[in-house]
Amino acid sequence: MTAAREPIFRMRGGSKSFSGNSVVEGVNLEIFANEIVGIAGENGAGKSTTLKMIAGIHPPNAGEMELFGKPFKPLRYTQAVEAGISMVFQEQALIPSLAVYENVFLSLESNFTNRLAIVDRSAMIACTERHMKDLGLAHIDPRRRTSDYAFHDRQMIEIAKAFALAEYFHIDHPIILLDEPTAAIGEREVTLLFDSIRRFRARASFILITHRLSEYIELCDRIYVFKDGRNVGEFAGERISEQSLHMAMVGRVRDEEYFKERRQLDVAEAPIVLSAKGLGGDNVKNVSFDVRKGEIVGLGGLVGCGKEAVGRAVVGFEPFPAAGTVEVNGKVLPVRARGKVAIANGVGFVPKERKTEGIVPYMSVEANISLASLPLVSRLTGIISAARERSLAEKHVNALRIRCSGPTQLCQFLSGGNQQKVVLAKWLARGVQVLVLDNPTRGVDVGAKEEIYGVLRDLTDHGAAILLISDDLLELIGLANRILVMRDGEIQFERNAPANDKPTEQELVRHMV
Amino acid sequence: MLQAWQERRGDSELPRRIITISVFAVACAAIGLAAPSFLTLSNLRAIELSSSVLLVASVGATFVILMGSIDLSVGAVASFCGMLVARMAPDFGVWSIPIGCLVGLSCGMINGLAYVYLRIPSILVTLATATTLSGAVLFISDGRSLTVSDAAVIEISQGAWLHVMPNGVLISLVVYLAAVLVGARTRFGRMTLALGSDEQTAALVGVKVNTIKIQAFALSGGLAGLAGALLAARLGSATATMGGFMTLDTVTAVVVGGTAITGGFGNVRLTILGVLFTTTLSNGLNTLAVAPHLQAIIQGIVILLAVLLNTKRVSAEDVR
Amino acid sequence: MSGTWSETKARRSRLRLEASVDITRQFVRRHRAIINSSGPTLLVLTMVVVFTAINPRFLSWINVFNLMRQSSILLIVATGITFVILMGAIDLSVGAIVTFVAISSAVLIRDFGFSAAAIVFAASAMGALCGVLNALLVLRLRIPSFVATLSTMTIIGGISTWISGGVNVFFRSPDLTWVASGAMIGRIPNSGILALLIFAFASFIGARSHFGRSLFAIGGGGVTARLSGIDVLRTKAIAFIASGTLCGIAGLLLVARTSTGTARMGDDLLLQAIAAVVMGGTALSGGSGGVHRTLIGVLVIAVLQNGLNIAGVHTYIQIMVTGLIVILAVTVTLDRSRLAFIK
Amino acid sequence: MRNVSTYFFATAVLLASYTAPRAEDVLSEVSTLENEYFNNWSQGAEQAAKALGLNYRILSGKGDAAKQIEIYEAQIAAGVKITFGENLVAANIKPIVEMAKKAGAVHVAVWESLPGFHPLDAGPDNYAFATFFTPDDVDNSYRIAKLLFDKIGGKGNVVHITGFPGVDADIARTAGFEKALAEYPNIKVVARQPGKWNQVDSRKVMEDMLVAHSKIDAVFAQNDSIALGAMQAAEDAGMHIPITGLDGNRETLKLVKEGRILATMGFTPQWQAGFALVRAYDASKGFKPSPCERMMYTGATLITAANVDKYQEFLAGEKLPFDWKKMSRALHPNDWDPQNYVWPIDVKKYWASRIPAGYNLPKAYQEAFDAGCVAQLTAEYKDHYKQHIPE
Repeated sequence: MTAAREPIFRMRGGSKSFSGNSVVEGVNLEIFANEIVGIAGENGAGKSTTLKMIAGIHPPNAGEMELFGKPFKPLRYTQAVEAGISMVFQEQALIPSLAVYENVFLSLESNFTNRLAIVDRSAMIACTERHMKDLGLAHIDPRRRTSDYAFHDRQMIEIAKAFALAEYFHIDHPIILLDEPTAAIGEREVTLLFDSIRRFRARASFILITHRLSEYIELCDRIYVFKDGRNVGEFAGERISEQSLHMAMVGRVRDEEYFKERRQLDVAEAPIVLSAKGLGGDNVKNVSFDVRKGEIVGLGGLVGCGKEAVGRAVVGFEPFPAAGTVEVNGKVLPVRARGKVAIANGVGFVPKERKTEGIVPYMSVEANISLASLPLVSRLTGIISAARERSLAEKHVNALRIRCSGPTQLCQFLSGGNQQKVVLAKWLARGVQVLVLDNPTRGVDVGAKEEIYGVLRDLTDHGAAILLISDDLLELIGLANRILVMRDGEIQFERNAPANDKPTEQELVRHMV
Repeated sequence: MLQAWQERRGDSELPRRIITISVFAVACAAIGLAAPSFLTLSNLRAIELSSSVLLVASVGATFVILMGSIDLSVGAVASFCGMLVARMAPDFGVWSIPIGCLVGLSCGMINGLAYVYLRIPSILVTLATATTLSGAVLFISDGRSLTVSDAAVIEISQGAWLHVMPNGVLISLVVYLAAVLVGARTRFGRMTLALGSDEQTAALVGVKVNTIKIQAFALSGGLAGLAGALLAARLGSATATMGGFMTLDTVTAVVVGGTAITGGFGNVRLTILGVLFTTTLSNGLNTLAVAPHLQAIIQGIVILLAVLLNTKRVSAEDVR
Repeated sequence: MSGTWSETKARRSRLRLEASVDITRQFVRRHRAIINSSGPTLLVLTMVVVFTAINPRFLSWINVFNLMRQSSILLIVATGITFVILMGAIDLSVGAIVTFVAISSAVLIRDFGFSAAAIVFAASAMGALCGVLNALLVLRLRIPSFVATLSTMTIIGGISTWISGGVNVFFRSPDLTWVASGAMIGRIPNSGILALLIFAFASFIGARSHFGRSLFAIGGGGVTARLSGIDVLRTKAIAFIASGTLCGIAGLLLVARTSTGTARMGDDLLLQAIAAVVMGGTALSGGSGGVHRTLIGVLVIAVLQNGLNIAGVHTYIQIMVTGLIVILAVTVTLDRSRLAFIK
Repeated sequence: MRNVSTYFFATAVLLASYTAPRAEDVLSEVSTLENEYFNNWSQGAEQAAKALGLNYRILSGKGDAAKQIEIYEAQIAAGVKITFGENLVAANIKPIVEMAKKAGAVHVAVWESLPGFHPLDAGPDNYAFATFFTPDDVDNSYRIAKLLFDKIGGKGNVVHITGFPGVDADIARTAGFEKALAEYPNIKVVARQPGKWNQVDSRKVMEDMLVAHSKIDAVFAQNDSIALGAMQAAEDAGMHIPITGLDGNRETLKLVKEGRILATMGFTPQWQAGFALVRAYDASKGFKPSPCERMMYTGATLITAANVDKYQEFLAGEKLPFDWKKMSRALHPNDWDPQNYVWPIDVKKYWASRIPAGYNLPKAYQEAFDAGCVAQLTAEYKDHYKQHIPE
């Protein structure tokens, strides 16, 4: 390998812990010039955190870094940028109400200002335009307001920004961190992105995080594999197969115990609880499926394939594809006020954005748990009985092993996993017949994950029908009785996944791309 | 065609601007028809003059509102500084005006500091400073009205260096143009917008959030001070409460100008429309000698209409 | 050997220390609400001490009742606006509504001879109506509450001037006067008792009712509330209407106390009410705080004004001090840990 | 589409609120229309205008200096030639008069004068600032204070609730109170707090005073609303103490009758407004008041239980008992009748310390004054005073 050359970036024993519990521990990285390095690992393995350490957003607690042979201790993101490291953020770092060119040079205008502190617009615009062209994004007009562009365009703007800044600071060989750049963009953009990355590797090194193993193989020279916040392996891109890479990531073949596969029920005879017919609208085309009593149906597919939209349609979370019908126990849910009706008919929903859609951070654990079932904790109508609420909360706090100082603690202060359990508890408390989950284990630590899987199995034992939407293939495979794979808004592939005959990831991935 | 123009200008708020302008035109026409004297030169001059003061104050307030904050101390600061100017005019002559502005600036800065470092909601900070200042101005004036004796100061508002318009109007226009430039072309101007739109991101990419906030309040205070000075110069006197009307009128003007009260949307350019709109309306109602209570009602309704036509609206569930 | 001894001693003390620290941390986390509200309480106590030092009669029963009487109206209004603020909106029309209801009740009694019972109903109805108007503007026309209520403030203000025709509307209604100024239990003023009852009821609603809980949910995270099956629109509407109704009652109480409908008589209440709510520790961003906290904020204001008068402080100074105290009170109250952004 | 219709709605509202001026316009601008005083004022002015065949309109700057200027600008631009009113912000008189001068209009000021700006200063032989009228507040409150002190036997604790510090009326009334106080050594003023001219605040203040001071024998309130608030507070505390006010509002008269308020001062705003209007009319019709007639006191009536009935019924009727035409010097050059006491102000004494440094009273006035115009005019107006306001 390229052992002879000196790495341009080096991290030794980088560690980061948030409020006591360590997320990344003793990570060692080396980046060489013109190299594309991948960091692979499961959700919560510490990939993003590592990038943020490098980018100075979460300065490491321990360990040192070296950039271009000089020690490198960024305390703020901007410092990292000036040193030649810039990041393309997963949750976008663009301000919608500003023009594109303004976003590109956000907080750097001072370098474009004349003596009167007047910003030299034309220079900024010209510069932005050039980079857009280089990236083959001529259709993006730097003068337009950023909010005028669709998500994937904004993503590309961020990438363009990274290159622009690098050039701007006269870094002849920047390092660009890509945190799930392909998470929400379609095939065309992905290929476009990868081509441009390959083109630009002549002048830059890249660190890539993505949720698609194939992309590591396709793009990266070397791949570091992370597990539980440590890097456990290093592979040469061209030599490794997705399978073995995945092996390395999970460190073990998929463990039936982990997903409690033995508890998976046989539902061939069970009655249909949830049935969706011909769902359509905002790029979802004619999606139909049934979920039986006690069944878990996994809904997979690349991000942007429309699986979230299907979930929204089932629970009536506006805006959702309005065409087609959704039936629960034979009752059709209307389009108007579907949300309320759905809940009234025992449909629960664990949304993707936990903090803004799942919990109310300022409210106590008990208040959050009872939020969807206020009538159940009331003696007089309309008045909450403190005692009942407390006992209900305690019951579920114990049942789900929610780690908190007590039912009165604010949800804000709980860890991601425990917050997610609170969301589940909210629906358990109400007693649901249908539960729709959208990436329930996103950003949840391994332990909590396993517990959540346990809860899902319990639910099925009690006869709930579950629609599981997830980007994590293993999760789908492990949990689901049946797996639907979507692509471009349509169901591409359906496969039964009985405990004794689970599909492989490859099998599913083949139908995704 | 309008769409095409937008495309070219890369400006998605154009329709709003057009709407505001047309409302303005229609209202003017209505009043003009109703009262022949409305469209006379002398009356237009009067409108100019009364707009000029409000314009200066509103321009400053716009930046604060763009950030999603609000400055309720505009009126009090104006009264305070106006009074100071009247006080100092005999000794400092014209220089009392810049001094007044500086005092206003520091009042604004106090607002900003308290807002940023004590982390108290701006509506409350400015409210409190307003109360304190209104006490202070009574204290220095003993509640009396004070005549501005210095001719040079009066000249600043009522004279006419260029013979087309009174100086007061001239100054306010200069301030306005400068502010438009600042709003559109300087770092500070854009950052106020950024803060109103997405504070977290702005902070992440290294915008000095606190500095911007303090600057915005300082600017608002400074311009309020200038407005107070101009008002004193215009009236030829200062009273403890003379700025009072500005506090809500600025908010109205800015909002009617199409800047979202929630921040992050709008700009300084449009504020002048809001100002002209509000002043013309009240002037028109006065020319028609409409009964005061009816005036209040009409003004309220018109604000509603203007906002209805003007502001970007969110779903009923999310509206705050 | 003494060394080792002291070491063990040191270790033991350290352990004890850690334990106590941990206990306190637990305590703080558990009783956050109490801790936060204790700030202004201390403030009030200090003020009481100071004023009593200046004039001992400050701490007399007469003055306590006096305080109750004076703060009763503000308490009701502040309670009302708390509902709106809790859900992250604001109602700038409260003052105007109070004036409006006050004047129109005066007119109703004088010209239409409404009985005490009838006027109570009418007043609450008028208040509620104003609330409905606000709700419509905010929820139907989707105008931000700040602007919507700003304009209703102007409009309602105009209407009340219109109704009164500018004149002070005098009326004689012994029963009303008794309700407002009389005392049925000992010498405790009825207005005070009434206000406290309303406040207590409202706090209970805020803390224990579905409505109150929904308010918190909406203020703390609108989407979550919606996804949990809470009827956001209905809750918001009720909040505005509740605020309006309470303002109506306050207006009636006000006019009953003066038995004169005067223009602008209630307008000052707006800013006082907002200040009181925030001083109590309810965040303007919504979702955190509580109705029960508003009382302490009201006390700060009432005690301050009453005390400054009794101490015979000059008006100008009074005005200045008030502003500073508001800042101070909010500084000690605000639970910043809950405020992501402050606008 | 909805948008468009909304504009037309707005337009409609504006047009609806429009009334075409026919007869000659006369403007009365006052600091507020939201109290009884100025409603009575408006009633008088309206009837006077009708009598003189003028088209009367009243506006209010809400005591806001800038708004007041805007109103005058708009109205004078609209061609109004006769203006009168109360200028809460005295300093505004100057710009207003300037405007009037340019437009050839006339202005009569009531209540507030601007020290250092005598009507004659508007220019020689210029009647843009026709006259200034005010009741002699120092004397009025002096008289009423004496009455109050005598009522409590010339000794005891008195609470003085002022209006809002700084306003001319407040200063003058306080001065009168002080003047009386000087003559009563045994009267002790235990507290002086502002009641902000209104009932709500004054009531709060009084309640607090009752707490702060164990023994209160009487209350001197600087206007009727304050007196009312004070009275209610006192009665709540079960006290019935003599309280006086000024203004002569209807309700106060009732209370005077019931003996719950000791006395008030009747300014008869109906007359004040009407007289000012008539004088403005005269000036615009070419009547030239003499230098001493440019600043004059107008009479007020001390109202107690004794004369309250007469005073009440005097103003009771829908039509006011004044012969407005008769007031006019232009229409009745010889047999004019002011229908109230009116006498020249000794300006030097009136402005006293408030005269700005280096200001000298106009020569014309000074000469006339030295020639004893005060006594002579007082006499002249007195014997023209035929139709009386009951005392």
